[in-house]
Order: sequence, then structure tokens, then C-alpha cells
Amino acid sequence: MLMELLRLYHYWVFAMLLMIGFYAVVAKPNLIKKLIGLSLFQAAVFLLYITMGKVDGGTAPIFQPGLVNQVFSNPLPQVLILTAIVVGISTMALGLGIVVRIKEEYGSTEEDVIQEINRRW
Amino acid sequence: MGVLLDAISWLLLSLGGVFVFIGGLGALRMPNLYTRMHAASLTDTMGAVLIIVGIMLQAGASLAAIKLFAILLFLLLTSPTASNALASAALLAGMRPGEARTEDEEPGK
Amino acid sequence: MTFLFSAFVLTLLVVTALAIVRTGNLFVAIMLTGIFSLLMAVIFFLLDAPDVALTEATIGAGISTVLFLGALALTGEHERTGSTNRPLALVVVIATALIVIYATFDKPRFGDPQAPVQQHVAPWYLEHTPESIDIPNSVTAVLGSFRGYDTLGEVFVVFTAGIGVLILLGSAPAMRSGKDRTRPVRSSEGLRHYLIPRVVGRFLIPVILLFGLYVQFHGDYGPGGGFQAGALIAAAFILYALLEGKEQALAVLPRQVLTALMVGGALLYGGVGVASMLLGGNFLDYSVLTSNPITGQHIGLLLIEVGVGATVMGVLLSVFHAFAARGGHEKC
Amino acid sequence: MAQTVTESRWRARFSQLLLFLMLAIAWIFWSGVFKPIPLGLGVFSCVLTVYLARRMGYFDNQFFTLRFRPQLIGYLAWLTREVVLSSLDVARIVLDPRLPISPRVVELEATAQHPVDQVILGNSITLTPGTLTLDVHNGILKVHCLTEEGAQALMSGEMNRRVAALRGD
Repeated sequence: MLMELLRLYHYWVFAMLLMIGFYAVVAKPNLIKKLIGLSLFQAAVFLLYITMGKVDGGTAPIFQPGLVNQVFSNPLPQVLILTAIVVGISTMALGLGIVVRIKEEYGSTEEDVIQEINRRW
Repeated sequence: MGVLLDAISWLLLSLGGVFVFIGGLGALRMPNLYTRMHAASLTDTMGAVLIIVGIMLQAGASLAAIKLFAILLFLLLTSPTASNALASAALLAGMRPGEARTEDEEPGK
Repeated sequence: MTFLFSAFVLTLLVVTALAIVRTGNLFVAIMLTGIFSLLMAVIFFLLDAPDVALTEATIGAGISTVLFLGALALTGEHERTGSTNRPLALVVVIATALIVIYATFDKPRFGDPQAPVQQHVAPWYLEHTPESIDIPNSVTAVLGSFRGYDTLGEVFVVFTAGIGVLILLGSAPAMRSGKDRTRPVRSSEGLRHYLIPRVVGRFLIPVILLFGLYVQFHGDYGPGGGFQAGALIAAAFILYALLEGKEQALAVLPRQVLTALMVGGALLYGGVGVASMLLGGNFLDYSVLTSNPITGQHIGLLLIEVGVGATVMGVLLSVFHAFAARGGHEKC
Repeated sequence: MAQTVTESRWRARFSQLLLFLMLAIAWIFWSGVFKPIPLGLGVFSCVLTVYLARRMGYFDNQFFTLRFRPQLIGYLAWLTREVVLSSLDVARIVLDPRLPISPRVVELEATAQHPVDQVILGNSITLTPGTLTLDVHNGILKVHCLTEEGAQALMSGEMNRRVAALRGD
């Protein structure tokens, strides 16, 4: 019973990371902190996918010469996440670029200050 | 022969583990950043070297052993460089060695 | 045993994430994200995904830290204390977390070979990799050949994001441009003062470059491929820029070359697809590239991996230089 | 004048060839695949790396060249002994309930003139637990020592002398 619960630990960590990242996005006014939170959120999703691809007693899905009847973990989630990580950093760079431009225009990266300036105009 | 190699390898691995543990303990016990880095360097040098040599004995004479040796060289080259960079950064940030305590450290602990 | 170790690392992951959100200093938060990424890479490795672990280690711990620091130099290090409507956010977050955790009780057992995920297309991929592509690493086979459309799309997303950053930051800030041009190159550019990092870094850069190329060309045999290699090679050039100054780095690889790599990589990938169509096959069906279908697959994979590597490296370096060119004179 | 120019160019050629050979050996050990396509790509990668290193100005001056010297092996053996001894020393200090440390900073003038040798000295000091190089500038090393004895052992200058002896031309 305890072992069965422990086996769900990967999923629980996924849930906690997801929500920690989400909290940073909604509750922190600083835009860079929001982006960091978003990257935590992203990492949680990566963890979920890779966890689901794991097979008991499996190895990395790379064929070794001379070994037959090996059990492999699922390569498909790995492919999806491998590309998603690189796409993630590119979009994160775009987000950072937008934050830098906002800072240059508004002189601040705090959400409420920016909203205040917008309201005054 | 195989048993002997195995025993030596496990001895090295456990010794490395002991050094890593002492390094971690030292990092907790030392009073400020610079002295902590001294303790942490136990992990960097003895810990890493013993563990990697232990794994090399497990790998035997193969390409994997050569790769492990390359990793060892890389570590011995980069870890003192990283320590030095960290220490210079701390010095640049105005942390006085020897006297000041780090921010997160309550005095009298 | 492995399970205990993963449980330990997973707990560290949660602790690090909490520390990232709690700290008020953004510099500290970014350093902690580097640690977070390394821990994540360890977890990926334990879950039999060395390809993903390699990507996460190079991108998450290396490049993303540098990019975040580059942005931070332009925006300021300290977060204002006090956050808006914190209690409400906490309630929502905790409630959602509980619901998600409740949902996990219905998930298939961790590592179950009979789970629906393992029954769909994955067995087909594993079965057909040896006979129709004949390379050891089935991740590369799925990435480049079976799901080549997907990867083409991802490469174009990376390309588009790169273009977006260049458009946002490419034009010089309005008032400062005149002053910039007359500014003499300072002798403190880079890390000239610090002898040890400079000498060791200089020694390491060719080795990192060669290792990046090795990862690029050995994606068929082991963990690796264009995505990881592009990030590694970009990291070598970023290290050079940090040690010797960004002007020096731009002299080695000018902006035009980086743009050419970005565009050329994406075009090469698409071009291989068009070539296979012209030779009578489907789009991105490499079997028709030579008379022997398996050799055709090998050549096709090699070419598209080069395309991916070139685009990723071009985009990451262009983005780095775009951030560095905007800051620099305001630092120190 | 023309003589020296061609001579330096030949020396640069030689260093390029040396770098290429080193990289090729590294490639063979990493790869372990001996089919024609990967080997061809290996040659291409090594040539590309040497070309990029040349663009980075690695062969323009002899300032940063690393040269293998047979004395290095003897030095490494001595350094290993030193590292093991001081590791045990620091481990003893950490495990001592009184934590007997007396941290202090000393300045050491490097006998070795060449920057690479100064880096070897600085990194050897950091590698030895109990001493930590803070800064190397103009031949002066600032070293943080964990104990008074460590500082004295360092100032007695044995490591300094041994590193300087490395470049025994």
C-alpha cells in the first residue's frame, strides 16, 4: 500500500511544481518573476510527460548491439519534450525581449506600476 | 582477480562517499562563505576523484573508462576554476574574508 | 534503491522551486533556476531519457541562465516586496493542487507496461526503427524520420521566436545610439582582469566546440542530435564572448553569419523535404534520396540534424548578442 | 625581419597541427564508431574547430600556449600526495567538535613569470583543500587559508618553487 502511494510521488511532484509556477505567475507583480514561474510550470509538464513514458525494468530507447529482447521506455514523449525544451527557451527569450522593451518604455517591470501609468494616460 | 578489483572499487566508492559527506557537513558547520568553500572543496577533489576512479574500475578496460578519465580531467581543470571565480565574485561584491558573516547566518549559532 | 534516490531528488526539486518563488532577489532566483534545471536533468536521466537530460542540462542550466541574466542587466535586480491579492492566489493554487493530486489516483501505475501510453504508436516505432532506418537511437529515428513534420514545425517556431527577438531588440534605443558609436572599447571588456578563468576558458573552448560537433554527428548512435549540439556550440561562443568581450565574439562570427545560419538551417530542413518530393517520394520521406532506402534515411537524418543544429545555434547566439548589445555600457 | 615573420608563421602552423591531432585523438576516444561517414565527419569537425580557433586568435601569439613538459608528471604525483594529506587535515578539522579554524588571507608572489604557470599555481592552491585562491593579478596571488599552519606551509613556498621549476627550458 505504502509502496503504491510512493509510486505516485512523481505525479505529486508534478502537481506541486505546476502550482508553485502558477502561483508565481498570478501573485508576483514582477514580470521577470512571472516568466521564471512560467518556466517552472513548463518544467512540471516536461516531468509529467517523461514520467508517463517510463516502463518498469526498461532502459533508454537506444539499441545496444548484441542484446535482444530488451525492454525500452517509450521514445515518443522524449521526442516531444526534447523539442519542447528548445522551443521553450526560444519563446522565453521572446518574452524577455518584450519585458526589456516594456522596461524601456515604462521604466518599470512591476505590473501594478505599469497599469497605473496606463490608467493615467 | 575480479573479486579483488570489485572490492577495491567498492572501497574507493565508499571512501568517496565518506568524503562527500564530510564536505557537506563542513559546509553546514563553517561560519562564512570562504571557509565553507574550503569544506566544499573536499567534495570537489577527494570525493569526485575517488568515486570516478571507483566507477572506472567497474567499467574495466573499455571506451567507457577512457570517457570517465576524460571527465575526471575536465573536473580537475574546471572545479578549481569555478571555486576561484566564485571567490573573486564574493570579493568583488564586497564580502570581507575572515571577519564578516554571510547575511543568512545568525550570529552565535 | 533508484527509487529512493529519485524521491530524494524530486523533493529537492520542490524545495528549490519554493525557494525560487520566495526570494525577493531576482539574481538569486535565476541562479536557483540553474540548479533546478540540473536536478531536472538528473530526474530525466533516471527516467531513461538521456536525450532529454542532455538537452535540459545544456539549455536549462547553461543558455537560459545567461539569457535571463542578460535581461536582468537591463531591468534591475530587485523585486518590489509585497504582492497583489496573495491570499486569493494561495487559495486557488492550493485547491487546484489538491484536485490534481486527487486526479493522480486514477492514473495508471508508474512504469506500467500496459498503460495506454505504451500501447498506442510507441511499439510500432520501436519495432520499425531497426528494419526501416537501422540506427541504434530510436529517439533520433522518431524525431527525424517518423515524426519529421513535427520537428520541422518546431524548428520554424524556434526560427520565428529568434526573428521576433531581433525585431524587438534589433533597433538601437532611440537616444543612446549616437553616444554608443563614439564609445571607445574599454580594456575591462570581458574578464580580462581575471587570469584563471581566462586561461582555463581559452583551453576549454576548442574542446567544447569539438564536443558539440560530436554530439551533432552522433545523434544516430547515442544521446544527441541537432538540438543539443546547437545549444552546446552556442554555449562555447557565449563563453568566448564572456571571457574576451562581445566585440571579439562578433568579429569571429559576425551577425550576418548568424542570420545566415538561422535561415540556412531552416531552409536546409525544408529543402530536404522538397528534394524527396521531387525524387518521387512523400514530403520528408528520405528513402528515395538514394537507391538504397536505408542509406537514404541515414543521409536525410544527417542533413536535417545539421539544419536543426544550425538554426538552434544561430537563434541562440543572435538572441544573446541582441541582449548584450542593448546592455553592456550600463553595467559595472 | 622577414625571417622572423616566416618563422612565427611556421610555429603557428605547427600549433595548428598539434591542436588538430589532439582533437582527432579525443574524437576517436569519444566516438568509437569506425564507419566511413562518422570518420569523415570527424575529420571535418576537427578541421572546423581548428579553423574557428584560428579565427578566435589562438595562434596569433604564443601567450597562452600550453606545452606538455615531462616534469609535469612528477609535479602531478607530488600534487596528489599534497591533496590527499591536506584533505585528511581538513576532514579532521570538520569532524572536530571545536572546529579549530583560524582563517586568514595571505599574499604570495608567484616565482613563475608565465601566465599559464601562474594559473597552474593558482589552481593547484585551490585544488588543495584548506587553501583557496581569491585573485591572481600581476603575479600576486591572494590566498585564503583555513588555518594558520596552512598559511605558513604555503608561504614556505614549496609549491611556488615546484611550479616555477616546471618551465625548466
